[in-house]
Amino acid sequence: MADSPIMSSYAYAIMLLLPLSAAMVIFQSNPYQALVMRGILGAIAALIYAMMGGGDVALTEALVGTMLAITLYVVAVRSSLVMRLGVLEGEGAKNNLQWQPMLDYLRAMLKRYQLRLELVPYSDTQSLHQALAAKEVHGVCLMDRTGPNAEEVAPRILVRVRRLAEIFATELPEAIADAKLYRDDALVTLPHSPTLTEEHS
Amino acid sequence: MTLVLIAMIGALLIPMVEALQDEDIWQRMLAFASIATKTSVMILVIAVLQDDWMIGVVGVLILSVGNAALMLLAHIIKRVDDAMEG
Amino acid sequence: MTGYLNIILRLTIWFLLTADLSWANIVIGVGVTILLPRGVTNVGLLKDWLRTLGEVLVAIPQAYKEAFEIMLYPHREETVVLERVKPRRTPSLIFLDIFLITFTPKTIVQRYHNQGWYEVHYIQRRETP
Amino acid sequence: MINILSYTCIILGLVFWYWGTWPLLGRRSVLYKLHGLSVADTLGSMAIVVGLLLRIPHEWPLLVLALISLAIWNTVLGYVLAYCVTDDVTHDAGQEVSHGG
Repeated sequence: MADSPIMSSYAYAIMLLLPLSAAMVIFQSNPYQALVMRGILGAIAALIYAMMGGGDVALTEALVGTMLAITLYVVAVRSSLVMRLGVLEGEGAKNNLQWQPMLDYLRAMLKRYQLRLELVPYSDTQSLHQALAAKEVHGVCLMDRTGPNAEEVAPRILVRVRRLAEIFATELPEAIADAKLYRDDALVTLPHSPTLTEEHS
Repeated sequence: MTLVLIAMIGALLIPMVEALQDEDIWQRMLAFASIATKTSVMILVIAVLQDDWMIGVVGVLILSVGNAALMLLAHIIKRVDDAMEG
Repeated sequence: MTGYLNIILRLTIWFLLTADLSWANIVIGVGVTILLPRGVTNVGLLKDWLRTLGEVLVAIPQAYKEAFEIMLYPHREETVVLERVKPRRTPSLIFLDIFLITFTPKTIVQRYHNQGWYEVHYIQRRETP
Repeated sequence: MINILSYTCIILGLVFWYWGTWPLLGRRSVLYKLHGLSVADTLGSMAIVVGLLLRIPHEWPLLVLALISLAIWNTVLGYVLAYCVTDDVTHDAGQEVSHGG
């Protein structure tokens, strides 16, 4: 095909678009933006393949490379990039001053890591702990009363994923919530979470 | 006809630049939709130019089924946006 | 009624795609058309269907006319207008209505409310008088 | 004669393409750009395909299919994008209401 008339100047112009769009895919940090870019890359790749005479390759690129791959990726990204946080339902847990600012802060913090926060309500503390032990949620949020005054609560977040615990430990101020790593085998004491043995009492 | 194709490449560059410069995901989806249509029509023009109708069939097929992923992507991005905002 | 339309649509796509009127191709096309699953749809009025299909044909030159209008005179104002859905519309007829409104360049349906309202986004030359 | 007509259609389509795609670079809302894309991608592409159809009339079935899918897909895509961009807010009574029919 190299010396055929179709390989004229404009063919090179179109071919320059391919590395450009590929670079656009690579330099995206947000997975959804990268998927949009992947679609653009697929469309341009199909155009180039068809221009070079490879109709079958172009069709495969459009149907499998763009349509099927984007569908599968979007399902995978949507179901994996999420943090499920178990919370107590009912007015007692949410009706305090710290609830909404804490949620906003958590959402903003997780958004920087391209994660989204999903709240899973549970009826009481017992089922909350069971859900954490059964790995139904990635973390739970407990509201501890510090004193008899109902307004005074100290939110305590237990996460079972080590990476999330590291993020929380470095970026979550103590004033908003107290974050700890939760382990199944309570015998292993972690140096930076001395109170985790109390969670099984 | 070659001039037509070169003009089409110029039109294709506009949404590419838009996708490069704009950070908003919906503007990028618009650029994607525009690029998808434009490339399929360009495949059709190339098929006529080269007189190779196999490529034309490919272009029509891409045109008629290729946009499904775009719609799915749009819906999922909307759902995720709603979930992010709470 | 819509069941037949469904089959006719599929057969049209098949024959346009293959461009082959041989006996074997017809048998394959009819077989695939009948075998493909189809949802249960409501039966609309034949008169409404014919009128809407006629409107689709009229919409094409009208769309080009509106395209020239917005090219010659810049339309910079954007407004959102609620429009009422005509009575006795089946879901497929509502789809055709939305298609018609969105096809013309000056109007795009944003949202369909279940109480029978479209939310239509217009562009105009100036503020509404 | 047919050739001139075909070139007229294609050039008209190209003019539509440029005119409708150019607003993409601006800072208008997504919906405003969607109107331009409706001109460019639906009507302009349809004009180009009609121009091609005039050049090679013997391949009419596929090109007619291309016309139909262009019209349907781009229109539905415009609706889906407009639906996804706008939030579901209930409009207040100050909204102007016209009874279409």
